[in-house]
Amino acid sequence: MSTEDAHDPKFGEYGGQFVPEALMPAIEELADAYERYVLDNEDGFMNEFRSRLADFGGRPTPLQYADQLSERYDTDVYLKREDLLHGGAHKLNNALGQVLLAKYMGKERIIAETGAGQHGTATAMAAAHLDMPCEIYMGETDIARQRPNVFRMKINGSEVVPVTVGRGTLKEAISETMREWATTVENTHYVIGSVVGPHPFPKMVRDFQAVISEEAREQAIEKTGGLPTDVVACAGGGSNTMGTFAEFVPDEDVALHAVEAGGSSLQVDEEEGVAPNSATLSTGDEGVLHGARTKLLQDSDGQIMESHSVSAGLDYAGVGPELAHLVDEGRVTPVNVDDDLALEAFHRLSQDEGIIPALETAHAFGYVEKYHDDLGDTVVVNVSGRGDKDLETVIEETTERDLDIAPDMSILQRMGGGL
Amino acid sequence: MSTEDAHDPKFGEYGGQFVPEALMPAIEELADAYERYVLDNEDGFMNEFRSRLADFGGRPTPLQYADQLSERYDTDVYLKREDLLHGGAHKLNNALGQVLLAKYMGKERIIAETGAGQHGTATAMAAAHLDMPCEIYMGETDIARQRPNVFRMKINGSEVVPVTVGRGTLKEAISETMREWATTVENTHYVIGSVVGPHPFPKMVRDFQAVISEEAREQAIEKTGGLPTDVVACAGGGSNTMGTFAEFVPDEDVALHAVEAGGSSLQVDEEEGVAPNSATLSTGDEGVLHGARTKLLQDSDGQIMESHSVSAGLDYAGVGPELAHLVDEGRVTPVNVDDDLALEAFHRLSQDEGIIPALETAHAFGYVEKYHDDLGDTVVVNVSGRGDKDLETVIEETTERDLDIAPDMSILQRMGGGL
Amino acid sequence: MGLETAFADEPAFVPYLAAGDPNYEASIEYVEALAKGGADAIELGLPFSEPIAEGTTIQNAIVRSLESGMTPERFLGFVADLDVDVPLVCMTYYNLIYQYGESDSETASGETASQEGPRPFVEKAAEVGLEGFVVPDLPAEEAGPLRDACDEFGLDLVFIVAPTTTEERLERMREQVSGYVYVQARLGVTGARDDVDDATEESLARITDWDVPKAVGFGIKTGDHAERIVGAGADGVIVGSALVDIVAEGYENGDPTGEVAARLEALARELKAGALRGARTRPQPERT
Amino acid sequence: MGLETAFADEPAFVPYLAAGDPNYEASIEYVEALAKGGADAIELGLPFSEPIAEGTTIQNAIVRSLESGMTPERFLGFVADLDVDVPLVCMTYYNLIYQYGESDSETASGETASQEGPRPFVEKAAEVGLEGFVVPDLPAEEAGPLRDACDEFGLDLVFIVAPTTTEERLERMREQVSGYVYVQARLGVTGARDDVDDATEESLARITDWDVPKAVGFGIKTGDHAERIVGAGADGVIVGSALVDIVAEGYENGDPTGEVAARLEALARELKAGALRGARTRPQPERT
Ligand SMILES: Cc1ncc(COP(=O)(O)O)c(C=O)c1O
Ligand SMILES: Cc1ncc(COP(=O)(O)O)c(C=O)c1O
Repeated sequence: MSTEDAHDPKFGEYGGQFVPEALMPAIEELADAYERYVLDNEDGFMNEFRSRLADFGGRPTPLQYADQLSERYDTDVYLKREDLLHGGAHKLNNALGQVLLAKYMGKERIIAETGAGQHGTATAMAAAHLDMPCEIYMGETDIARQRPNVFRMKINGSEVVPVTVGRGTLKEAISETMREWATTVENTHYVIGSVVGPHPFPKMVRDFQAVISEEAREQAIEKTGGLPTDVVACAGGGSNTMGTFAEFVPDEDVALHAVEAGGSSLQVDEEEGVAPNSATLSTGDEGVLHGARTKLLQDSDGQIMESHSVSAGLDYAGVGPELAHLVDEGRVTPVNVDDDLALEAFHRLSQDEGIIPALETAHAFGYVEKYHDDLGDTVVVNVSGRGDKDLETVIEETTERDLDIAPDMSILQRMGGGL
Repeated sequence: MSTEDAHDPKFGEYGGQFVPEALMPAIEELADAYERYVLDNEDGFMNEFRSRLADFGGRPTPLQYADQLSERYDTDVYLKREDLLHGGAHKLNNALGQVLLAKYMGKERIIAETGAGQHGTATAMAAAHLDMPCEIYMGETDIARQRPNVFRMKINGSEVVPVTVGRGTLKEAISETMREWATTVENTHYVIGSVVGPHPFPKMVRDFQAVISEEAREQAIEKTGGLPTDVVACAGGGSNTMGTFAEFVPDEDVALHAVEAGGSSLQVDEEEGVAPNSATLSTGDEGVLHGARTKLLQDSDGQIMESHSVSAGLDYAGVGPELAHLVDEGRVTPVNVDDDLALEAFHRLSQDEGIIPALETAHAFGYVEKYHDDLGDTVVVNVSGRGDKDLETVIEETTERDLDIAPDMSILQRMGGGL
Repeated sequence: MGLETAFADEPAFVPYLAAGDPNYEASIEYVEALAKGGADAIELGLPFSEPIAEGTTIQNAIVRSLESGMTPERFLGFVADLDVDVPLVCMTYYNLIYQYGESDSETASGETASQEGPRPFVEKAAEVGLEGFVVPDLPAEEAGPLRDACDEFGLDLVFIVAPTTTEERLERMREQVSGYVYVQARLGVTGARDDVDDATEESLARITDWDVPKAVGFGIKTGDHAERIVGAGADGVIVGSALVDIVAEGYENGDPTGEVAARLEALARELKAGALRGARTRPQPERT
Repeated sequence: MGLETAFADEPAFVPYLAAGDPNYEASIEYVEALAKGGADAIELGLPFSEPIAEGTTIQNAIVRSLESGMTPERFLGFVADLDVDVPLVCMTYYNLIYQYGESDSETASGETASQEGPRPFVEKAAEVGLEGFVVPDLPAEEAGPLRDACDEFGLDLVFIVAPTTTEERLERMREQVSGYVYVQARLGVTGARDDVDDATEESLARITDWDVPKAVGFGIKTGDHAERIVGAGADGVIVGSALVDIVAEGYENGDPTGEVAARLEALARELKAGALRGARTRPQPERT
């Protein structure tokens, strides 16, 4: 997969294993399993993983030429269609990998956190598929704003455990799942949802997601005869980002753009401990959270801030350590897109290309809209997920904002009721 | 594609062109276009269609071995994963084909009807993708029970026109779209959503959907070394059914099962003109509706009955004429599954296989559950769509029924609100 | 008698009402009022649940009629009960005609349909004195069995020519049409409009040498419309929605049947008068 | 002084409270009450926003403390203000220690973090008289810089041994631990329980030859628990949630601070007495 040392828990100064002692043996066991099954394909693990990704997940996903956007930006825009993956987002690549790994490791139970609910639904699907009991921890705020995903997890047979601490979003859900893991570590695997957490999670999740860039790189060469000039992906924790970038990292000429949520503003409210954005790579600084040293949104004391974004899946105060490292190295350019621009991009992609993206994904397209003049002539954008889960939020937020590009939704208001 | 005479508007005694005179030239023009572009691949139409189906639609879809169901039924069950197609159902195969054809024909505008909203969303997506203005007619009852799909159509930039006549379901929506077509026929193409309507629609829609069986047949041979013993698909209008069966029709040893909605009962209420089911093939008789002679749910006078099914997409009093013909010929076996069995199958597939099916699709699995003893050793079931659109209905209907297999949904009720 | 006779001496006024709208008795009075108002022939709608060629006005009439209990059987009785001496045409959709022969057998039973087709209904229609049929969802290509039955029982079969009808299809219709040809004045569905469409003149020009009377319908609302259309060469005008509007309004306001009938009669007079005025602005149509 | 001295003569009772819970003044009184009740050393929680090793009880204490305005800076003042003469240990998460040197620079500015690491905070901690640290999210592998700073300023660094800790990791901790070793009595997070887990005895057995005192924590609630645990060979008991429960209850009921302090002191006495009873049921622990 990658040339770095798989045993090294660090990416430069980032990464590591900052977890309670009770979890250390579990993550050591996991690191061992990662090396054996994922890196060395012991017992044919990777073969089974790839075959299930294909048949159950629907891989490969297409790399689609975007007619309208290409014309609009006068540059060739290609869409990597992770929204077509089973479950509606790239998340299944990782969830399926980890649940399968848990099975190979002899674990009997799965827990996971979820923010947007995409990782939760992906895990619930993978757990059902592989016949593993599963509990998903989800903040109450997120439960309220991503209800369809909550239904889906329940319908797939998972338990959904509401997390009421703090603001009830992803940060709290991860903390709570770590606590739960500490209690049940012997028979339970914690399927973390992004390239965050203690080693080996960031590497392992990246490797499961790297199938995106493996395919995209090959497809781009096949369709265009060469490498793209730019690759764009949104970044919350960074799993679709790292998955989309991984195989391009050694291609030094390919510019890699990680698009974070600019939220409503880049200014933080230190008094309230609130950052009205999730632009960790652009504005955060180094610290230790959820098992890893990485870039964080924190106040001057080191308390973690409440982040914010219109998209629940980007709403996280941390970011994958490898991504933080690649940004410091200058290999990845961190950029951000605010709520308004993301919503506009959501509507543009829906109307112009017939693809309703996740709000997370819309950030990547907001970036292309605003900065297309700075991009080269072949741009690959990862469509990390579909927007079905976001319909309610989009309608609310669109109505509040009165965006020009938005369709008239009055037929639905007239008929009353929620979704 | 198929060996029959493409010019013949009939399938035995079924089919034909029973439309107002104003539409006759349009369907003649369409029949001509169908022959030229679809059958003769003029201007490379079929190449462009197949290439867009791959890149935009996500074809081929996998044929997945179902571990849990195979064990449960002690027979090899394979799932044809049309739920992974862009938009979440097989409907895009047809919608994309017709919108593209409309473009080749020089039409400037698209209209379509929709029941479950799946054909409407597929058409809205295809229209956005191909930059065609689009209006979708949808019954008010269906608007209320398939709200997420209404949002999706609007978000893709289509107009959604509520149809208030009658019970406000698919039957009324088709009638209304035909009227609209009669008014705007010169610049407008009517994208009908199933293998129904006047010639050439039943053949053309079947040919666009036949990609399902083309792939499934090849995949089955590749995975099992031979043909399946049984192919199962749900039938509303019959487009996924015909698409799934088409290439298997000449394989006389392959049993073809068309699963209709048994609703709450097979008994009709002549007085009220209501059939509490949509089991047209099993219980209907010959008549003329929506441009074709076919099997219908009608009263003794010939008035069309209101059909019923828990799944909006099967809720139709007619059925494709070719399917009616194949049933009379004995080549296709019509069976039906009632609302309860379909709901149970919905939950079973969700929990056991990690795939949340559309309620339409769930009927096919209800049949396999009930009659697996009668099936051979290799069964292909078409997963015609995903169930995201049905969550609200499923929760309501499940709560009413108190099914054993259903998950506890109280976490969501506790938090109040709709989806 | 034959439908053509209605057009014999002067431009004909052919009104349409849905039989049984809003109920049997009132509807009888309304149809008779039209005859009194000068109708030369009357199109009686036998309501079908899926009237794909109708606009909202007539759809609603059909719903009222169905809700008041109208059926094909009662429709035949309705025709027999009418006291009018102009030719009557049954306007309906093919499934009702087609199913009539089946009406005794259990439906929903999976039995194979009988092979009788439209014959039983046509036979009954002839018995009660109907003169012909207009079946909007039955194009010439599918009309064989109905044409045969009509011939057998001496009824006419009217076809509709649309602005979009091709020359080739015109020929097909010309071979089968009898009684009159229904010239659809514009694209779309039935419904009263505020203007007259240019398509009308073009359509008339295309069939000027046909040997059946040409009646123009779709959207005609006033005497002035009728005048223009007859002026343009039509042998008659067909008016539906404008009349049905009066029935609907009376129904909604709960007006006495007699009052509504009087209004229908008045509009009928206006339309007939308009048609007659139109005839003066052009050479009298010639029978070939 | 050194943390080990707390365990020198008899089994130690080591209570935990979150500093500043529910407010600065009350918390001072509560900590002092524990000292009066017989505490041999006290763990003071410096609250962090993401306390991943804590159960609900201590999470809530941390929320109350943060909401009353507790910060690392005020925490140091808090320690200085305390009038107790037992050793004090700071229990917190690594990010706070690590960020302290950064506290003057603008955060959220994208500047590179300073390379000072934990040193500035440890220096200040020494100044106000803290004797050591427990940092639940800092395993031995990552503890180098903090260990160094502690050495430099003469502070102890306590590690936690869990029931799942492997032999290999035990060795790594043994090399670095000082003051006492915190034996986690069960898997999971902090929180008072109704029983004592067998894992305790097994864990103690595994480290019996270590030359630091062994204090057992996680879930101890009553004097009887304390007795059993000391009986099983522990050199001391660490009690957090059971005491925090008293603070929480007092806070919720709006009880006078003095009353709550008295209850804390009483439970402290019970726990200390239990520990002493436990010592009698087994041979006095020997220092090697
Ligand atoms: C569709 C989609 N894209 C992106 C993300 C962000 O996660 P990550 O940055 O780990 O890819 C999420 C998280 O839920 C998501 O659902
Ligand atoms: C998922 C799904 N399956 C099946 C159907 C039934 O349509 P058909 O019988 O034409 O495939 C529908 C119609 O909406 C559908 O959405």
